[in-house]
Amino acid sequence: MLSVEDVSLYYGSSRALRGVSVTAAAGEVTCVLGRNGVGKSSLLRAITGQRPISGGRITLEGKEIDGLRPYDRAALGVAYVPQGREIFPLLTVKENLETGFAPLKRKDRSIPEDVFDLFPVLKSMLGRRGGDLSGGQQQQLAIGRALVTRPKLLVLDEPTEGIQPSIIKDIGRAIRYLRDKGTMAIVLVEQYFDFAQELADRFIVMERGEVVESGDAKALEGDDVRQRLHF
Amino acid sequence: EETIKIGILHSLSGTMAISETTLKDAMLMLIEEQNKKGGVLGKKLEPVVVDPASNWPLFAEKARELISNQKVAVVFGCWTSVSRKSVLPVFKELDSVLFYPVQYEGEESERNVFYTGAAPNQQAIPAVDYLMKEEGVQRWVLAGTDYVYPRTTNKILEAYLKDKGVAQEDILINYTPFGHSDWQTIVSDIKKFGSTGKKTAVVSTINGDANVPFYKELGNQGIKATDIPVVAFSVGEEELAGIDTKPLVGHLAAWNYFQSVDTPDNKAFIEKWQAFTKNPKRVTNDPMEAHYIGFNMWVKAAEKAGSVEPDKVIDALPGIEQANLTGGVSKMLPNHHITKPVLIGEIKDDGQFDVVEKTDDLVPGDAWSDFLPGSKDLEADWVAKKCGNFNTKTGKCGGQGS
Amino acid sequence: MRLIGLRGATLGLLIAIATLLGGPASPASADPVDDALARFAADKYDETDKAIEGLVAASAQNGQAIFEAMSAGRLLYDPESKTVLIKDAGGALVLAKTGDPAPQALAAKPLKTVRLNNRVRRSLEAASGAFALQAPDPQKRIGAARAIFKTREPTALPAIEAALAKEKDASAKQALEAAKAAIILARQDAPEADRIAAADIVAAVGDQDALAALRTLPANTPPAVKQAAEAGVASIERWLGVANVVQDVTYGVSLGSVLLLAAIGLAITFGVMGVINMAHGEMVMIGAYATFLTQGFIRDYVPALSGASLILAIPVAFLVAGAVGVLIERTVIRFLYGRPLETLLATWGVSLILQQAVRSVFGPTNREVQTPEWLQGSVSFLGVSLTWNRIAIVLFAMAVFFALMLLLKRTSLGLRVRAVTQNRRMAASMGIRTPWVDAMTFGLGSGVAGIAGVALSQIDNVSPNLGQSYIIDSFLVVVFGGVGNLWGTLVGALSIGVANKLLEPFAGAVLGKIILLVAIILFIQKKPRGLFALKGRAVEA
Amino acid sequence: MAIGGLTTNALLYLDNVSVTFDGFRALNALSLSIDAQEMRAIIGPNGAGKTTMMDVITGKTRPNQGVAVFEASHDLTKLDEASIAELGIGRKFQTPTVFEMHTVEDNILLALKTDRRPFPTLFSKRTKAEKERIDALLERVRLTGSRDRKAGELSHGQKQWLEIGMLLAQEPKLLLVDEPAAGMTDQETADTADLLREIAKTASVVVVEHDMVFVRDLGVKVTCLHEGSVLAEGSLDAVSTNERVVEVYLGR
Amino acid sequence: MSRYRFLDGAGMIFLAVVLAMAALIPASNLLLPPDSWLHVPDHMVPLLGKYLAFAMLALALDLVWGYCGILSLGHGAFFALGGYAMGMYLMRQIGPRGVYGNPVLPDFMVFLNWTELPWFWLGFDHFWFALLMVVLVPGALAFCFGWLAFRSRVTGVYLSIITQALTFALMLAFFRNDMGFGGNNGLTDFKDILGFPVQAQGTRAALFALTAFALAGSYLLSRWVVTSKLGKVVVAIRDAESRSRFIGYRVEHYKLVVFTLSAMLAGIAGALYVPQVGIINPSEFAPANSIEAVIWVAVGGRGTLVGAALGAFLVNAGKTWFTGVLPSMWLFALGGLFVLTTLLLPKGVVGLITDLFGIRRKSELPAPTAPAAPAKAAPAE
Ligand SMILES: Nc1ncnc2c1ncn2[C@@H]1O[C@H](COP(=O)(O)OP(=O)(O)OP(=O)(O)O)[C@@H](O)[C@H]1O
Ligand SMILES: Nc1ncnc2c1ncn2[C@@H]1O[C@H](COP(=O)(O)OP(=O)(O)OP(=O)(O)O)[C@@H](O)[C@H]1O
Ligand SMILES: NC(N)=O
Ligand SMILES: [Mg+2]
Ligand SMILES: [Mg+2]
Repeated sequence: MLSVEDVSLYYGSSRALRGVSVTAAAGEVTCVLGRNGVGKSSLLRAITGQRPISGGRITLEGKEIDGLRPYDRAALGVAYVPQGREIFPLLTVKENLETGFAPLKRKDRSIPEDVFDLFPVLKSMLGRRGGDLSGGQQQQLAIGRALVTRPKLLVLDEPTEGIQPSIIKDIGRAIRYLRDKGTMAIVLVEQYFDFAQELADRFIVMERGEVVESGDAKALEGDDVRQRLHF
Repeated sequence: EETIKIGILHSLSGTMAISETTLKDAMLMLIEEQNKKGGVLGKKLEPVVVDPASNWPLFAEKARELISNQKVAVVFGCWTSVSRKSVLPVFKELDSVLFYPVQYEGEESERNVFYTGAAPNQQAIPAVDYLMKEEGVQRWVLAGTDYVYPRTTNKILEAYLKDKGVAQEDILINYTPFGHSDWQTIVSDIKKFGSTGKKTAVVSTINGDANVPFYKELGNQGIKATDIPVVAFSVGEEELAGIDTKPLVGHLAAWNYFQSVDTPDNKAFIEKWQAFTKNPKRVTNDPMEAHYIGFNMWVKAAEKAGSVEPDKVIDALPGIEQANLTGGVSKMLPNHHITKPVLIGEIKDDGQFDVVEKTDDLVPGDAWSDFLPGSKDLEADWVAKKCGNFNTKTGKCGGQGS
Repeated sequence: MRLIGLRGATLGLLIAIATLLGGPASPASADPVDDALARFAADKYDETDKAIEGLVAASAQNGQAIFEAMSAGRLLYDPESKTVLIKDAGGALVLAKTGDPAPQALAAKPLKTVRLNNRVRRSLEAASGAFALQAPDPQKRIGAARAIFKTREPTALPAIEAALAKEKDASAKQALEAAKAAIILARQDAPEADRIAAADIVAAVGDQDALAALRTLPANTPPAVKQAAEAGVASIERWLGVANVVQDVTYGVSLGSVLLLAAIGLAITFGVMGVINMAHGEMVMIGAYATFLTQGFIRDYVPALSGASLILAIPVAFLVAGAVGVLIERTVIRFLYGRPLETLLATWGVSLILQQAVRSVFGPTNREVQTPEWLQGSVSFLGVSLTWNRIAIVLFAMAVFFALMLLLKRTSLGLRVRAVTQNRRMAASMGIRTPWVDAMTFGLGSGVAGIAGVALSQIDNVSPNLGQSYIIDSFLVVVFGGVGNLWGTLVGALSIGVANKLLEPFAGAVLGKIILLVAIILFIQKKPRGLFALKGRAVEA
Repeated sequence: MAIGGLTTNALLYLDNVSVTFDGFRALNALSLSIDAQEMRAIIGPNGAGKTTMMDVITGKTRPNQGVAVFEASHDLTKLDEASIAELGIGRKFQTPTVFEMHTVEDNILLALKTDRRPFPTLFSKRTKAEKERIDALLERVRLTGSRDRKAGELSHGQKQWLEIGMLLAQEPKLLLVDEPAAGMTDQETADTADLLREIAKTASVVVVEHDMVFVRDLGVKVTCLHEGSVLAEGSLDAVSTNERVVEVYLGR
Repeated sequence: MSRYRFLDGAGMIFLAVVLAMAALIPASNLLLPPDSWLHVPDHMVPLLGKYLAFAMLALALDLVWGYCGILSLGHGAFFALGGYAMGMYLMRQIGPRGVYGNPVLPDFMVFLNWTELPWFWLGFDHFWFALLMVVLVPGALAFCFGWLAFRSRVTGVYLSIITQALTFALMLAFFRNDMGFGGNNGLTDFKDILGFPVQAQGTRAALFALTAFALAGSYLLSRWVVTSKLGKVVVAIRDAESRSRFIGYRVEHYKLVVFTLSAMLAGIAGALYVPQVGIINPSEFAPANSIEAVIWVAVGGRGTLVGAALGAFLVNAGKTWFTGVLPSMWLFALGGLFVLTTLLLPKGVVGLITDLFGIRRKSELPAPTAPAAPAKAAPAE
């Protein structure tokens, strides 16, 4: 589904990604692991088009997307749950969800019931302004909002950050549910190792803007990867 | 080839561009005409145009640039009084000549300035006389923009009206800011003031931009000239070009020139102007005539003095005569003001004025008003007394001081 | 004195009317009419005045037509033969006296128009006005009665009474009664009781003219009448005190609507998008010039639509200003998102360029935008008079406001606009085509500013400086109301308008405005984020 | 000392605090007391009011009712943010907020405990002691290598660390730490717990966290908030076996 | 303290240029023969002096805007107040040389029939008093206004717009003839300053040199402030106001200090401006003037001090030049300049210069760096 090949990315003159390659397949969760500041979010920014890349290739279902604008990528089925949630603060919860209608055909413009099944709190707060929600509520909204676009590729940046344990479990269930539908590829950046381990089908570990290890879920069981994440 | 440079100091941008740009064009036309006649003293004239941008300190700066940098022989320019005040010290310091073409508040006479617009006694007082005599006006609204020209003019008029026995309660004075655009309250106040049964008129010294919304409100609130006539001192053909004048027919203006005056000179002037601007509908107005007179006087003075040197021209100018466009001959007086006819016109529905009264003789411009306590003893005479503020009481030059 | 002349004219007129009322006029001898007509050719206002008087006195058969032609500037004379002619609406020349077609020879001569001045115009009005007491249209009769109420001309009494006797229409009857009362009130020889009753009737009219009638009684009026008049004055003044407040508030709403119209486009480009749009005023100006051009085009090519030209100018102004807005957004503003302060610099530059562009193309002077017939004049209710164009502006401002409100709150475009302005990057990732939304939003704000230009062309100068005179007020309104809140803009505009008009009567226009500005500065201390501040952590986020 | 009729030895005492936003009760008659040198962990569902509570303590939000007393003598509900900070209450926000245009080093410098008035600040010179302290703090939060970078260029987690460093620099008596472990790796989380325990030797600490491993690591008394008031309080084991806590917070 | 040097390269160059101007321009104007190509013509001296006064205003504005984040759209008011204080002194120096020859009352008072000098004109015949007022009046107004606004936490555009309302209200007030400041005409026709004729070339040269020194002095003062720890606090406030509060800084006090200082500098600039241009009138309070000052700062480079001064100089020199050579087109040139500056020079002229000459701050990154590569894709920003 998604293939990232040899991608580099700069902030001014500082290089955040150096020849990173990763792939994600439909019906699988690909986990990106790594310590703070190694470039995990930068990789997702490259995939979603929030930041231009300076080298390499990104393709989605064989189609090159690295030259496309974020909204064109969204139209092709890329949905993004950013780190820091980035809720539209003055829009109500309902309106936040409805922003996901933009890339959809008119007939598809409804909020899938899944969203409210996964995050019932959203249903009870439809009329409240997004910015007024608590941190965890916003995180749920951000995931819900991404799902409204019916993505083919769901990109999540630390979605458990600031979320209460029961809902982390719910999110885990949600991700598994989405994966099991088999149509969606999921890229998950996660620091919370146990959570990642539970969900990942495949993973990469990053260090200083490079992929230093990758493999499938089994490899996570050893202490190897855990070690890499320590100082 | 050596030329004589003429400075043109009129705002081409900013709030005053609306009035002053025309004067710049008029000067260009006059200079072109003169060059066709062979120039002055055998030299061609070369206009130097700058844009002081309706910015008063910039006027002074540009004046300095024209005189010291461009070495112009004479400057034609300014519209607002504050712009004139701003450039005055420059003209005095650098000893050059300014022709100022706009009606103003008086209370000034400078050696380096020649005032070709009307002083209050050449505009305001005759207008009030007309209204009293012809329309039997007994109650007066003096409405003006809050600056020195309306303030002074109204002070003079107030004194004059009281002199004529008008009671204080029959005078309403009202000031508004520049560019005032919401006239509802004031127009309705005027209406109230005028509904006591005594014939009421408005004397308007409202300036520039504020006039259009004022007249529109007047028209819409149904104040017709037959009910409460408005006589204006700052509204000419140019200003009316922006208004639908049908509801305003009969309101008045007092000037020293109207485009509609039917004389051969005026006809020729209008034709030349419309040809020059390539616009058969382009109107003429009073300050343009003032520049016409001023420019021709300067040409004559230069020829008389045989030089364009300011000192010589300044000395040569008093006494110079120039036919104006309305059929008389204006003369430069020793006080650097000129004699002018006073015309009262009523607005017609085509945006022109119908002259309803014209003074028989030309009225000499009075630099110092006889109706203000501070200046009634003052007199300007740059020929005999070489003084702009001679005190006839003390017999000394230098204002009221002893 | 002129006043006497005037009286004379009216007097003669009324005698004529009395004759008219008395029965069929006796066939007039040719002489007085010829006499009168000849005076027109003297080209002196005094003589013209007398001519009118003479025509009325002689009940000239063609009088009404002559007067009409005269006020329309279609009464001509031949200076040589002193023949007076009427040029009828079709341009054909007829003899004034008879209405017969004029001989060819006369038509070829250099004819002059009979000139009018205010005094002559007044006589003319009185002359045609007196005829109006008999007019078939009751509105005209009411107008004539009102005029007499105003002048309180005693000689008009018989005519009034005659008219009253025949009058069927209730409101016309009332107007005639009032006019009659006004005359009787001032009459020394009327019985005291009648005069007291008259004072009550006059007082019931309750306007400025009534006040004048009650106040200007002759010196030797009996005390009882005086008392009644004074009571009337007091009651009117009490009412007028209330009416004054009503008037000030009404004017305030009207001023507020102008401010609202001027500000509402800015509420989008600045309030919603965050662009410190110094070129907003120029968008208003472009709208006004678009109106001017539309009117000119319609006048020249489809004169049939002239009455509707202002309405047609609305879409034109919207599209023109909107297109300029889109152009500015695409070429300048789009590079500046996230750098709001820099938009100030760039749009200031754009504003200078637009001003000069308009000045270069249309010249620096005012352009005339006409007020259509149906927007001219004013209505009076309860002693407050409001002009039609102001009423139209109030309604128009409200319509624009609510349409915009609906657009932003109820359509998907509105949602996208708000999403983009709150978080452009995230909006893009949600699939919103941000460049398109930006261009549309800025275009919308500019287009609405252009529409404001259509309205402002009705009350202000159409000149290159038009925009400059509204920009400061517009920002003040948007900020005072609370940035990003359309309701705030509405309430802000109206409250500034009303406060301004309530202050103006006793502080004057200049001081009133100063007080208002200081009040706004102090008010912002209480509400540092405007009248309708958004609250909560959503805002701080 | 008594404020609002209370007598207490607690460093921080909240009594009957309620906060309402447009009719929604974010805090509902919340009462809580923190002793000097106590560390307290606060847990509770998203939206329980944990952050709002911190807002009340730091003067950002004014409660509709109730009092918040610090050191038995200061009513925090009457003071503004700066005065509260001056009293010795420091805060780390849920989403990291640092001075993005300043360097990492200057961020710490600005947070150092010094005279905060404008004129002393204008004339202040950096002392040797200050310099050493900055070095030590940077070392502690592992940002020595980034000391000259602009804080805005840091990654999310690095900003978290920087903010903790700034908090330490203030030497507060009471630290309010909102989700310090969010976005950190397990190792970093453990490290943070160590740091907080160390701080708690000299100051009081209130930590909000959803990471139960971390909370267990801290080994302190736990308060669970729910719908704006205290649902359960005690050791983590006790609280985490509470039926209601499991139901609304931990999940099964 | 290595990274914030009190004077950086640009600052040194700036000071050197300003001080050189202070010495060379008067010298060249007074000493060299007019036909020498090095001679600075008479009319250039007050013109350059005006630019320097504007540069000082821009400097003051940059202090509050660039460093404190307060976008004042009313700084012209402080400039004008300083100017009026100086103008009042100059008016009093006219003495009996006015057109009415009244030894006490300025002409405009005689002409409105005033008989007595209003109380607020008292004392202005003393130079030291006027000088004090030049600083105190703008300072006091800024202090009162700022005290209200900052205490109430009025920020952002709300603050900008009320500063604009302030200057607008002052403009209307000074327009009123009843206020006693000469109405629309303002104060003009000055004769002497400290006994020297204002129109004398020597006085002009001295005023110019004084302005240059004042500019250099204000630059040093501003530079000292922004490089101090207070400067850092102020920048912190600009970028994260509420965060600063939670650390314990009284934001309102800091803003007040900087705002008042800036207003005083603006006042001094106004006082130096007036004798050189020869008029002060209410249009100096016009909101557009204050906006223009903001634009000078933006053109030169906000938050750089040197840039602000440079911007003021460049824009005004451009204006002088354009209004002379392109009298009916110059707005296109100036407007275009503003648009292009914003688009092409986001950091202003100073940003361009530092970029060109590589005077940029070194950026130390933990990861090895490579030269910036061109972006392959250009997503929406
Ligand atoms: N806007 C930016 N400007 C400059 N440098 C940046 C920017 N954003 C990130 N960086 C730098 O790029 C590197 C990678 O950052 P990134 O945000 O991708 O890290 P991360 O792996 O997501 O870290 P974390 O787990 O803390 O979120 C870091 O060194 C960071 O300091
Ligand atoms: N300004 C506001 N308007 C309306 N509701 C608000 C406002 N501020 C907070 N709330 C609501 O108050 C509740 C408490 O929020 P708070 O941020 O304190 O929760 P929290 O316990 O910190 O949650 P989290 O663990 O998710 O950070 C939430 O439901 C939130 O939506
Ligand atoms: N002199 C004038 N009209 O200002
Ligand atoms: Mg990250
Ligand atoms: Mg929280």
